Amino acid sequence: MMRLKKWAVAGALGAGVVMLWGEAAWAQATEISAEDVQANLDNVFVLVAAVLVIFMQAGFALVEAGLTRAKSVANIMMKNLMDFCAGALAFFAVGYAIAFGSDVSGVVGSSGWFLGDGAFQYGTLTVPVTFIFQVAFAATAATIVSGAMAERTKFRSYFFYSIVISGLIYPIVVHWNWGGGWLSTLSTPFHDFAGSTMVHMTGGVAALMGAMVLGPRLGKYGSDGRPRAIPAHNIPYAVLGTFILLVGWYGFNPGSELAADGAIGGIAVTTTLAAAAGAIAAMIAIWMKSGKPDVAMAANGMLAGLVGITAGTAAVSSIGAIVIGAAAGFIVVAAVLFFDRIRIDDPVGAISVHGVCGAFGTICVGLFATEDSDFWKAGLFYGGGTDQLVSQVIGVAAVGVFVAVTAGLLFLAIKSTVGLRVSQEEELAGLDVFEHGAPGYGPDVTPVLAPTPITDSRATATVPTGASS
Amino acid sequence: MMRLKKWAVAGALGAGVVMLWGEAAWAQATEISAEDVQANLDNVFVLVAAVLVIFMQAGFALVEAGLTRAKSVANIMMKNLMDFCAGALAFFAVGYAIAFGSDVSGVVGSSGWFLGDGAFQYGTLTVPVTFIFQVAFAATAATIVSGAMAERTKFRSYFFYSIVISGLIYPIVVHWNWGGGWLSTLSTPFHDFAGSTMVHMTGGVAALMGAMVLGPRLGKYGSDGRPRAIPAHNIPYAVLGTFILLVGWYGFNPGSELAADGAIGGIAVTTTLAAAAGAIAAMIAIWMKSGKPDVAMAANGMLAGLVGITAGTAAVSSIGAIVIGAAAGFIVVAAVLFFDRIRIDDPVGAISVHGVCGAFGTICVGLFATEDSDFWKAGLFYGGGTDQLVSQVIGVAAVGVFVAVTAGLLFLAIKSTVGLRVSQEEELAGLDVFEHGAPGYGPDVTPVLAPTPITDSRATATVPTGASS
Amino acid sequence: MMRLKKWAVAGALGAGVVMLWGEAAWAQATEISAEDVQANLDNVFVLVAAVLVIFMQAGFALVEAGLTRAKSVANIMMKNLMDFCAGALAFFAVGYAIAFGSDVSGVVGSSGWFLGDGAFQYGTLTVPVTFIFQVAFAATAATIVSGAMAERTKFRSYFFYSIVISGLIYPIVVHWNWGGGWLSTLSTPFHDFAGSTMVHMTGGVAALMGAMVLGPRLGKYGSDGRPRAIPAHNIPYAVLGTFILLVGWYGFNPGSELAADGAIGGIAVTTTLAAAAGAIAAMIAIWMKSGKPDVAMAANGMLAGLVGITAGTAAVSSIGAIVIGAAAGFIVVAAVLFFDRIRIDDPVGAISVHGVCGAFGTICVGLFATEDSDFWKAGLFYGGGTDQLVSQVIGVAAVGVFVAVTAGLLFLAIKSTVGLRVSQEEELAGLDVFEHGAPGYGPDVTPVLAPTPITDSRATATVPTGASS
Amino acid sequence: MIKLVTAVIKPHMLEPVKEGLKSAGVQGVTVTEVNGFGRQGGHTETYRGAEYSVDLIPKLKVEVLCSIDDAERIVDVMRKCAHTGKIGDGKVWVVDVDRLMRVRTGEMGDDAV
Amino acid sequence: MIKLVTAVIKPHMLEPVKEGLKSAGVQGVTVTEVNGFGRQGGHTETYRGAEYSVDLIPKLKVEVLCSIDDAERIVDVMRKCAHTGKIGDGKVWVVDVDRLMRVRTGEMGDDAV
Amino acid sequence: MIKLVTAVIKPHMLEPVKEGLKSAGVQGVTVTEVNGFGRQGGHTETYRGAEYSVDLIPKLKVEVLCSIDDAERIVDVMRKCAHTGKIGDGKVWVVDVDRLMRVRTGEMGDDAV
Ligand SMILES: Nc1ncnc2c1ncn2[C@@H]1O[C@H](COP(=O)(O)OP(=O)(O)O)[C@@H](O)[C@H]1O
Ligand SMILES: Nc1ncnc2c1ncn2[C@@H]1O[C@H](COP(=O)(O)OP(=O)(O)O)[C@@H](O)[C@H]1O
Ligand SMILES: Nc1ncnc2c1ncn2[C@@H]1O[C@H](COP(=O)(O)OP(=O)(O)O)[C@@H](O)[C@H]1O
Repeated sequence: MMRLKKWAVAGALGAGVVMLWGEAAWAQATEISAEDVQANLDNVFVLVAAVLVIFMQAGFALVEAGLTRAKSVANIMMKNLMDFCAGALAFFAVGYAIAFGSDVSGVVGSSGWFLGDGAFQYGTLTVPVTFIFQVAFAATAATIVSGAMAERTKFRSYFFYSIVISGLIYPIVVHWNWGGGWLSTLSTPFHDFAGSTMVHMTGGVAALMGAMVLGPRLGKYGSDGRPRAIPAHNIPYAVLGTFILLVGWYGFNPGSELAADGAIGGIAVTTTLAAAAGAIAAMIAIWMKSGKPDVAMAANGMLAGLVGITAGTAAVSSIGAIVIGAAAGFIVVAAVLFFDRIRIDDPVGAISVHGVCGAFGTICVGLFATEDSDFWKAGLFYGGGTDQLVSQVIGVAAVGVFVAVTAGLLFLAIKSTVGLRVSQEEELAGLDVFEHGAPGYGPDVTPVLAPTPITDSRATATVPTGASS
Repeated sequence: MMRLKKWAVAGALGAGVVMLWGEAAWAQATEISAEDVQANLDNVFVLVAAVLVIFMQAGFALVEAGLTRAKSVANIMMKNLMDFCAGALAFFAVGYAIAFGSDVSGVVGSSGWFLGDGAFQYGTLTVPVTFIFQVAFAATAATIVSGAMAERTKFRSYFFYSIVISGLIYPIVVHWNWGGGWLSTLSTPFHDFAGSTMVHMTGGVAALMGAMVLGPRLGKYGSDGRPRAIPAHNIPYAVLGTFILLVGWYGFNPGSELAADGAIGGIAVTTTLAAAAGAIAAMIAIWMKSGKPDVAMAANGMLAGLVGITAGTAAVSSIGAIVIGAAAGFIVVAAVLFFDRIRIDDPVGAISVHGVCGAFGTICVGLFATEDSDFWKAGLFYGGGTDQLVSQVIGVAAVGVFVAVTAGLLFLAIKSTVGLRVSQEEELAGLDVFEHGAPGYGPDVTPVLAPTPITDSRATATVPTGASS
Repeated sequence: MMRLKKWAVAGALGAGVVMLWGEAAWAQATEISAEDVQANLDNVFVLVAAVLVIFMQAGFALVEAGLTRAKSVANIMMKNLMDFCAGALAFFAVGYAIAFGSDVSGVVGSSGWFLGDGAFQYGTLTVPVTFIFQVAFAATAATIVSGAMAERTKFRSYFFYSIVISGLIYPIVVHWNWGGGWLSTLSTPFHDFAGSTMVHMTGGVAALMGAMVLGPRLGKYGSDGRPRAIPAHNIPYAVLGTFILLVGWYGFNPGSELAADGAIGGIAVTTTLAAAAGAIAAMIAIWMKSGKPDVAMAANGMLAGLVGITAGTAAVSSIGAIVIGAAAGFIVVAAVLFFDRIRIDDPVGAISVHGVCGAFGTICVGLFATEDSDFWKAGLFYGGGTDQLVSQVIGVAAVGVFVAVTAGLLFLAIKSTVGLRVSQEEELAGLDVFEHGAPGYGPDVTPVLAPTPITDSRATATVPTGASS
Repeated sequence: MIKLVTAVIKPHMLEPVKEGLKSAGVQGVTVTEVNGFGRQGGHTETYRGAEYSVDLIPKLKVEVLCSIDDAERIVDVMRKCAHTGKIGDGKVWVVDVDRLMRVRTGEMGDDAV
Repeated sequence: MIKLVTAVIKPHMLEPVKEGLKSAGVQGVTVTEVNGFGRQGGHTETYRGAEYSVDLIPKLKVEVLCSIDDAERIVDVMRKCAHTGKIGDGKVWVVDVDRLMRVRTGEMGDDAV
Repeated sequence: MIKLVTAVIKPHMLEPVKEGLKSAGVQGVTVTEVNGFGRQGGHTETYRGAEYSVDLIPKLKVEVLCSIDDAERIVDVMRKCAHTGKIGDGKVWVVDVDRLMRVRTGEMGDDAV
């Protein structure tokens, strides 16, 4: 924001920074070419998309906070805050190198540690813009888990898990496909445009393992073993969070084009239609099941539609998007009820939304892709045979197994060392006071009376000296 | 997000998708021209603007939730969620074709059903980008109504209304002007840059009809017929929603330029100044009236300023914007008090903000437009005579009558079939439990004690098997 | 949003508006050059960045509302709303001219009043886009103060302060550096890329003066003089606000490049890493101090990291950013505890976050800048000697003293005329009812029963005539 | 001697009860939000497809301290003003008060009412 | 004659107490959210580095109006069902009720229970 | 014999009252958020230009079970500690308790206090 008289100097600045980042190919000269401008545009577009994806952190935090209980609300906000922070540093330090560094046997990457030498750069994007988009994705994968483990997990254990998934598990999965690993070199390469599997199913499967290792919340199952409703404490948070996630998804999907080209509009359209169809389908499904259009389920349905379209967003038609979204909306309702019944307590439906619909959406590419392209083959329903479908199933299965095993071992290891779950007393009282020192809602909001300070208990009526006006 | 070595391939991908959308004019070749890049930039800009407009859904939801009561808060969030979903699908299926399809007698469009053949495309924008911006507008028009009908409308009836306005009423209005219909072919064409009339007044008039057909909330009027205050349950939601709407308006107004050209900055400035002036004017007005700077009114004032500037945002000067915004701020306070007095119960002020200020702002183009352009004539106050003013009045009147009649008939039809209003018992108890099954705030937030599950009532103390750590 | 067949016409429109704004250099012709497109891209980028910065208003409002008590929540939302409105109009009228107008003795600017003749324009940006970005910054500086003065300041006095800082104090400070004043013409010019000093420390020092002149809240200090905790009323608001501020910072820092060039990605990366490091460091610091990872402190820590990196975001390396962010995270905890101890009551930590970390971050440029550039010299730790460091200290000291004196005098003047602080009775009851007429949370949320209207007290059971369906 | 008349009523009957008490010359009332469980039963809610029963229903408790002579009349007022005739209308009961004092003045007994 | 049995209990013991009362034939209960201060002591919270003690602990007050014959039994039920054996379990006490009326019907005394 | 001393006080006087009771040797208190209507009157609020009166003012109800010998002293403590001298200070009253039991131990009467 320096006052400059000549634009060319800003160009020089750009060039300087570019060289700092080890790349000078598109440096701006005084004579600027259309290619240079397109490159700048690509970078701006992907940076804005990354910001939208980062905004999704707020959406996740609100959905999870809204659908759980007031007594642990500060804890869940903190977990979402720290997911992003721990995720960003871990992905910067090692995750990015593992995901996108030079390939070792198709399994892991191995260059660009700490964004240093050999750090990956995509197309016209600079290294830092490539990184910022990817780090936003890593934080998303991590944050999915916190909802499923809500209201009963030790904060320090969660924090540790969060570092490992962002720095290790997620990067390996990403390497297999986007990082040039074995899934991308199948004869018909696995196709997951924006991460139905890479991001969402990875998060969802880790969430499943976490919820299983933890066990259900106290009081979630009666002595007869049947599930009990533990109602949401704040539906407005949950719906606001869902809207924010919808908005963020316009960074998530169109941004994954990684260039400001003609495809981004179509991607935004399939994203919109699937979201809408998902919410409506889930609303109808739960309406039929329990006689009322449940709000939390409808919100889950929108997210299910979005997760479902994420893999095929660039490959399917508008009608295909609606069908995928609607199916995901139905599936998420069935999945939520199913996990409830088999005693896996997922307070926010993360396993169903991200895990189940992530897998479903990925497989849908093999069914609904409209025609062959450089990146995918036409799907079964469009006469393309089963080539793509088989690759999709392989990818889903491989990632599912890998994440289930690694995340499962991680949670078991934590459980048998520092412990994963808080004490019964703490869980009954809520995590906020025990884990973080104070409740998430003050004494003037929840029905607890005003606290007494340790130091002095008669001060309420004391008037400070400066208090006149 | 595939790993590619050559940018040209991404270009090819863009081209592929473009062809899918039936347009190849600006497809990227390896040799890219400045025109191509500008086209890409236009598309990116309008897509980002569309995302901001979609974010407004969250703003509307929060303003409406905040200004009504806690006992129906889940219902109002759900209505806003479903507005968007139903609106998107209805507008995709038929609305876009009616609004922008090939013109029939200046009254309706008739091509591009389901975004198929003959779907409209604007300037350098692709079909999907043109659509995504328009669908965001359609959802906005629909969602305005929910606030005025809050706390007493059957959900299923509202859902049905929502489909009709997004799919039919709003598209017809849009066709008249933006779709190339009769308002755009007047000798001095009607000018409504970003939708003071098309979007806001349409929503506001439908809101008026809805509130009239419904009647006021129980207890809103005393036995003496005088209005009673029913205070907002959450001012922070209302102000947060207002800020989100302000942010969204930077997509709404500058985005309506539909190209990334030199006009967007000036539009953003008039938008900002009108918003600020509107809030301050409304604050002063209510301060004079009731002795206190009411927060909900100041927030309404900012929205009034924004609605007011929307028609003339590209045509008026900075000072003009401040005058229009301030006037709208005063008008909204008078209008809210007026509708209250004549027994039309609009809990959030939607009729006043969107209906009254929408009409006012549209007419202001005929007064404040600074000079002739290709799209408008200078206004009365700038020596341009009454040509533009007359066209503005014609447009406002025509849209007002059309929407009043069609929306009025729609609500009456719903009322006399499935019914529009919930039962007294339900209204007293709040809509959340009756309409959606559970309250919007959980038992740990509102002063109701913990619920007992149907299946088993002794489970509170039961510890699930997995509960150790 | 007019239906046009030819893109060239939109270009002409752009040109028209450009001329209105007194600049035609980059007007679009039918033949468009790469330079023209780059200029359009720069304008789009900076406009989007400005929108993100404006969104920060919502973030500030939520952080401040969350960390204070429920009984004054409407007041704090209103202050944030009006900050923006008063700030926008004051900065438009005189602030922009003082900050960026033609220089008078290196101290103030003097042209472009009301965005008229001689209004500043930067690089390829149009006047309005330059302005909109700057006005967003001015509103930010103003809004920082409201948190420190929360729960005890008269609304009308605050409103008056808000006009003066946006219209006068902040613009003068800005002129010294970004406006081409004396700080920018030192032999080694002072460097504050995006405003650690200009925006944040200015706000933070004004907050300090406000909090000092006001005195602490009733009950904040016991009769033994030791501070008492007054817990936050809503941690979810505070964390949501922090996420929104994080998102807004991607406009604040990268946008300050004021061009869509290759530097923006690197800036986004240092911003991200410092934010993450700040949150984690503050969490660790408070964990060590009080045995628990306090959520409000961790959120403050993220903001501290962001404020800290803002000056050097383009000049430091990734590792430098992490070190600066982490140090800011530690510092903010120490500073919060320090101000608490010396009886300066800052309910949200604004002085520590913005004042202390703003100064710290500015000085860090003189330590961590990696190499010489056109805008800064390498820092002490990178072998650049103390040249830059000395300039940084001079800038911090000069701005600190200037703001302390002017803001201090302003608050004292207000105190001795209309008064700055509300009455004891009002403070105990909360500001919402006394200052704004009604509570921020309705009777159905806080434990107060339903109110009786003045006009009639038996109406609850009255059914309005239109109430059947 | 002093009596304490307590009523548990439906929340939306507070206005009529307050009016009734005022007309009967009562100058002070203390109101508490309570939850009642009784013949009225509760209702069923559903959340994410699971049913649960809410058997505690919001009620208000209205307490009036009065002199022994007024107690009967106040019970009557409660009865009339809180009455809807539908199940769940609540109870009114009277308890003897040993001593009563007004904090502000220290007045005792009937003077403190 | 009518008695009012009042218990202050731990919030999570409400379910067992409700069940116990139902089994004992009690048809109506009024529950209030209260805060208790007692031997149990409170706990310390920390906010932004400052400690403060919370010495009021959430409890529930359960009130049952019953005929004199049932009072003993109800006290017993409370005792058994609210019992955890840990400090803070609360109190049960009984007060004489002078008069009792059901608002809906005007029934008095035992009929009104 | 046991007495129940009940006070309705201004919310911000809870701290002094608690301190006073502690000094007087009281070991347990139950506090309830209530709303009072009395001579103090309410106040007027305005929302979107319409006035409405709020005549229920937040108060706290403080209940202390004590032995008959302590009752007088506790009433006195309430009186002194809750006193501001301004209207709305509230009431203190005493009711006889028939039986008292500590849930944890089953102790009765004075032992249960
Ligand atoms: N035995 C009782 N003890 C205490 N409170 C009772 C008792 N019976 C009823 N109540 C209170 O009175 C309310 C209304 O009682 P209910 O049995 O539902 O209706 P009704 O009084 O019309 O027969 C209950 O919700 C409860 O608060
Ligand atoms: N003297 C008393 N008067 C009123 N309430 C009391 C009294 N003593 C205890 N209580 C209530 O009973 C609850 C439990 O008492 P406490 O002394 O903590 O444990 P315990 O009853 O197990 O000894 C307290 O929180 C308070 O609500
Ligand atoms: N007759 C009464 N019965 C029950 N509560 C009362 C009665 N009179 C007063 N109160 C309670 O005492 C509070 C203070 O009483 P008020 O008449 O306002 O002041 P004061 O006690 O100073 O004359 C009231 O808000 C109410 O809660």
